[in-house]
Amino acid sequence: MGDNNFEPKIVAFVCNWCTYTGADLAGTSRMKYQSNVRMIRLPCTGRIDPMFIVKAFESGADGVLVSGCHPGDCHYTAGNFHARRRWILFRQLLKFIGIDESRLFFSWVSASEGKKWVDVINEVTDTVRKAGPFSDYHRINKEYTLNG
Amino acid sequence: MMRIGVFVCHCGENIGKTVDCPTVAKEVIKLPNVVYAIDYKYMCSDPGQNLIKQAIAEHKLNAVVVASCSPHMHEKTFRKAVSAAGLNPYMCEIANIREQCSWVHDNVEEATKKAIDLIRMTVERVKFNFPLSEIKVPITKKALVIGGGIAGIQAALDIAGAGYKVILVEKEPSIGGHMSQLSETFPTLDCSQCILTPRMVEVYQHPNIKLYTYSEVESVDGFIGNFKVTIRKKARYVKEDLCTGCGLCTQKCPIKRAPSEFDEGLSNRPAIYVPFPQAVPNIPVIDRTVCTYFKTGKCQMCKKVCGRDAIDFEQKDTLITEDVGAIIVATGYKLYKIDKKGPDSAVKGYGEYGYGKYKDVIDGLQFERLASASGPTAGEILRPSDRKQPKKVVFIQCVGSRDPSKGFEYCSKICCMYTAKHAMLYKHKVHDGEAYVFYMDIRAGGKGYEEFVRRAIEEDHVKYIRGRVSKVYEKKGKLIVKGEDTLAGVPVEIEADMVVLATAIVAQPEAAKLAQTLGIPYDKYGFYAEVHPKLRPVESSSGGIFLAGACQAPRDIPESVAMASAAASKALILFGNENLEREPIVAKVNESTCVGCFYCKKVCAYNAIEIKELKDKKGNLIKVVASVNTGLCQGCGTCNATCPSKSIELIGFNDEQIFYQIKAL
Amino acid sequence: MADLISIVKGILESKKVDVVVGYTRATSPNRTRPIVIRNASEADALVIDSSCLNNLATYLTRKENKGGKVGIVAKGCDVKAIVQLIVENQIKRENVYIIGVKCNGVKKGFEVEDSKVLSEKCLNCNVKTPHLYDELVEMGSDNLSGKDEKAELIAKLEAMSPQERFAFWEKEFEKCIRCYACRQACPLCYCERCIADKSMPRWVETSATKRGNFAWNIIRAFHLSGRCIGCNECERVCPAGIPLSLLNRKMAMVAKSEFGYESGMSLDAPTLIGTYDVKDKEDFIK
Amino acid sequence: MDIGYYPGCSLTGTAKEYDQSIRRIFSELGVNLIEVEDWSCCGATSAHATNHLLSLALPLRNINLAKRQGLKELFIPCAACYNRFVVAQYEVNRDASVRKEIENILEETIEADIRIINMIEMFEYIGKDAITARKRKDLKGFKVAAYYGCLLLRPPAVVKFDDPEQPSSMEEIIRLTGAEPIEWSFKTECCGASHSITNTNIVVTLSKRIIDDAREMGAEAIIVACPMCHSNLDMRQRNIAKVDAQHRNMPVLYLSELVGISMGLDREALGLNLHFIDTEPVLSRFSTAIVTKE
Repeated sequence: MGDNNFEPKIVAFVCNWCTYTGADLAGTSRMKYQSNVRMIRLPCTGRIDPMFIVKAFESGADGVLVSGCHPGDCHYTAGNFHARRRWILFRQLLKFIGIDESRLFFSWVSASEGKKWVDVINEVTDTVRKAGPFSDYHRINKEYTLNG
Repeated sequence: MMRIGVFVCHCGENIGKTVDCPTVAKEVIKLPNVVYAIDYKYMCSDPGQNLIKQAIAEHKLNAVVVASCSPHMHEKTFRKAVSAAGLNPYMCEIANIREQCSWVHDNVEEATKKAIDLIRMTVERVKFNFPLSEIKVPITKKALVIGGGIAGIQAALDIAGAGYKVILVEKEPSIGGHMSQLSETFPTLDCSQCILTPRMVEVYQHPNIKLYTYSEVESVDGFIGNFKVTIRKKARYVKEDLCTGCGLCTQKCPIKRAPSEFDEGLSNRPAIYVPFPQAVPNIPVIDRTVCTYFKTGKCQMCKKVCGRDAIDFEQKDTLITEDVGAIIVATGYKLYKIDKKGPDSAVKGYGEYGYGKYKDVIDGLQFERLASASGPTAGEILRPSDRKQPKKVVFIQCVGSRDPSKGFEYCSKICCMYTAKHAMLYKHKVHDGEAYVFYMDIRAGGKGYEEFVRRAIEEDHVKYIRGRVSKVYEKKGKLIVKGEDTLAGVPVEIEADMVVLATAIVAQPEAAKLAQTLGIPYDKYGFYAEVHPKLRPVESSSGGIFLAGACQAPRDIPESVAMASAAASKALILFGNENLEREPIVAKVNESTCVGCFYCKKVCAYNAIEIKELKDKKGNLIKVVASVNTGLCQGCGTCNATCPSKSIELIGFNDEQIFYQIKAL
Repeated sequence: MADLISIVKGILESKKVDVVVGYTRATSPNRTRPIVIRNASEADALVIDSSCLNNLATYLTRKENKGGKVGIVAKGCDVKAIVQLIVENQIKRENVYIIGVKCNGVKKGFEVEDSKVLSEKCLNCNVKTPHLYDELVEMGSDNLSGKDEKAELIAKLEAMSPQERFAFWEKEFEKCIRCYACRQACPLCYCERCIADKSMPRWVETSATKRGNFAWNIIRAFHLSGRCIGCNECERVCPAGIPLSLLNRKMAMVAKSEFGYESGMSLDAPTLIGTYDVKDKEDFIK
Repeated sequence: MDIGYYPGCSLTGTAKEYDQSIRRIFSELGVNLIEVEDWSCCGATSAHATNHLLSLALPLRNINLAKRQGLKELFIPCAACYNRFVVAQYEVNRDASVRKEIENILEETIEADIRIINMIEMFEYIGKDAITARKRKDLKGFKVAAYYGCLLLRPPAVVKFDDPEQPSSMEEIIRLTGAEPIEWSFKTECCGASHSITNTNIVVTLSKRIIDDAREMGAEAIIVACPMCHSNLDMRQRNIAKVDAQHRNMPVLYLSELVGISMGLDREALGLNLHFIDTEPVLSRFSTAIVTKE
């Protein structure tokens, strides 16, 4: 898709206890990954509101990653279970509206999975880069409607 | 009007090498409301912190962003510094430009751009921070210790000795754990039971320790300082208050041939039994899976002979709740059982050693029982198949350990030492016997450990062969051990009379389930995870839950005891405070917009959402709304994300903070 | 089976309820409109036939009704809304007197001319006899029939590329004038302050920009996921003609296929959001 | 029941009796074996040691042929062929780049989702009841050693068949015939097949150990499900006798032959006359009876 110099803008919403710590571990271990992702730290995946994802696209994101503790490992017992159920629904809704798997990603990355975090980031970045700028959303971010 | 200062740390070369910090400072000062920005070599150093303090005073800053290492590293440090300068500590936020920027990127331009982005996002966020103060929660000064092995015993005695109450829960009928099964201990060869049983008795008699044996932790609610624990006390079918431990019932029980757990199946026990003579408490338990009465409804021999009428076939499991402030997990380990792996077992290897197929192939704990004076052979080394003295014994190390293809990747740590001990004990008891040890490496790090192994080799003439065994099979009454001597580079075959496998130390089969009950992380093998491998080795990442012994990783006795005392001291540090200060990251309800659908209550794992009735002055009900019990709320924010009208928000991570952080993307 | 009017008179006279919400003939003979009956003497105005389209459950959460006991004329689909409202603590079972209607389907839209087209919401109805009621009345049959065009459209949309789907919705959402009639008509949009009206922060842009319209329609559909009972009132009242039921139906299909869940069916069943199963499907999570 | 059949080269030569007995018993059991048309070498002999891609391309070519014939299962009695086929399937399903390379070689897309069935699985697949129902002779008292060799069980992660160190599935089939499998230690020991031609001495040593242990543990015959095992154990006994004067002959039977005998089938029809080691001494007590289906 078009622009060869395209560098995607990606936001990651992550939980403090597993994925954020896992990402710290990747750093402590001096692993390298692509620099496109901007992290937003939340206490728990349970805190990640679907509105965050919509807002990220409104703010020009080309892709969004949501990541937390593996099932059973939630620091708050069950936050990720509630989050997972929410995502199952929300993801299908967005897909139906035309925001598909090349824009929205989910992962479980534990505090010890620095390497997995690196792999996830690179995979997500590559996928979004390949999908190109999210021009559909970028366009609606700018345009007024006939009524607006 | 928000006046924000941004402090960009070079962290020496750590950030400075990849992120152009002076440029970052020059760029971020252009951001709205940023009135001061500076870069400095080490922001966490005293001069660095002073820089922040001075800037707060000079530039009348009312919010601070420190761009440095992970908030998990120095958020506390910088918030303290900000606080010392008179600002509310929660007006300080960290932009992580080290672990998640400079360390993971090579390109200076990209890393610098990312650092500026991260700071901009944090600046936007901090504009919506507001002063917060810590929440004080009272502490229940009582500890729960899970597991009555040597680690649990030590932890319980330490805490009880400091004057606090302890609840000790053990799932077996007696405390003592694996240590009570051991014959002698390395490297001193002192008798395991001789040093352990006095401790067990001390636990039993200690006024501060309440002991629940044959019991398991069913559920845990609450949080550090205020746990509510439910314990399932399994039916023993013996009334503990009436039983005197005379042992008549166990003698008269007609069932004699149930395999003894304590002797690792090398001897039999009755259906009503005390696991071993020194058991604490010395109260029997009925194994209903073999008891004739439970199977056929007839017998009741034990009941007939009991002079105290202590047998109660109708006894049911009971649930007991206890309030505690700290929990010490000391649930220990199991040995990898080659013959008893389930279909979903991650590990399938080592069928070629014939364990479970040949009676004279045994594991380390079985050898301990053979060598133990209280064991089935009264300490004589007699092999299980024909009770003859084996003249040639082969010990195989690393059965399952250090083997990513067929077993576990990790080292089980204690096997080198106990195998040396086994070989030594064997040689001490069978003077004309030959002992062979197949090993990969000898790992004898520890006080007196290397000397101990040398003694086995040099004084007791145990033959160490460096190499792996490929197969054990039976031929003409001998166990043929086929292996390789990698130092000599030749295949070896030994005709042995008995083979002892140093099978891997594995986590308890129920370890993951208990971890989920407690809400503590564990690794892929089921061992519990410590917060920091070096600096916080006995703390789990859940506040108030500490780890001791082999539930965390393979551990020997001195290490388990040291961990137990360390965990106990962590609990005691907690008990040294009247109140616990908690981060004020809790949910808050907007009562004017809440419609009381209580989806927040449904998703709350801590029962922190309560139902509140709003009434007018005359006492008429206006409406029913949600209300947060800040003592229970742990600040996960799941309620916030669930609430359709956003009438409940998580302080510290509220909608505005995140909204503007995203918007600044 | 008792007669509707005598039931209403009875419960008003015996003070079982304070008011009754029902249907009455509108100016056009082929239409009905909601009516609130306070006195037994007014009950003669009530009618029940296949033009009783509205889901009256939406009136149960009106402020002026709170605390009082309300009688309501409710078709099976409307009862689903009532059940959902009870489950979500918005009304109490003992405060609502359900006059259930054995329904053979209602007409599609309000036509001036007499129509025989069955409403889409009735095509797959599984509650022709309501699953919860205090009294039951019968509606009679008009032999209506209809075609499930929306199901076809959903399948068509699913077969499209994401870009085509996006374009489809962009065109539809563009029509939105943000009048919030959909919200007003929805029996389950009972929030006192909708997220769309929250200003700190403003998650949903208020003016009818494309961005704001997307955000509003996404969040509306999400907040109804696992809750919408499929009365299609939102779509019926939309002055711009946006096919909102497509989104609601798609999400109901997801709830059914992923969790075997159907909203509004039981007073005891756990809600979809707010509970979880450790075995919830996670094949999309890396 | 229709099932795809890939005999492989051994079954047309040295292991003719294996093919013969298989065709005979399965026709008796009502199974229609549909031979893969235009099948070619699977690469078991040398390809897998010399050219990795060729060793995958060969079985995959045959799988594609079978798929084209509309076959959903493919029964491969030769353990070596079986091993190559499952390894090839495993490799292309694991690694998309390998799949691509092979597709380039074959100039066609690979559909590797056919189910590969070995000899023992084949009996399990048609059902133990079917075998019992056809039993005419109870081989009670016939003590045999089930020998698996290496290729049926290894590598365990790929073949995913039985316990690689303590297998027991062949014994279960043997028990259906009434014969009594003995417990022994060399079920999975190497017979030296790869060195059969190049270094026969090794084969003699290794095969001797296997035969000796079977005899010591009371076996009258060894049962195999692999042409390689059979040729080594059966053919090399003459060489063993040269180095060991005490050696006594040990008949080696294919599992299919054993089942055929229990069905009362003609021994020549089963190919028992083609063995190096006479089977009559152990089988004569189960008197011949010819049952013809036609």
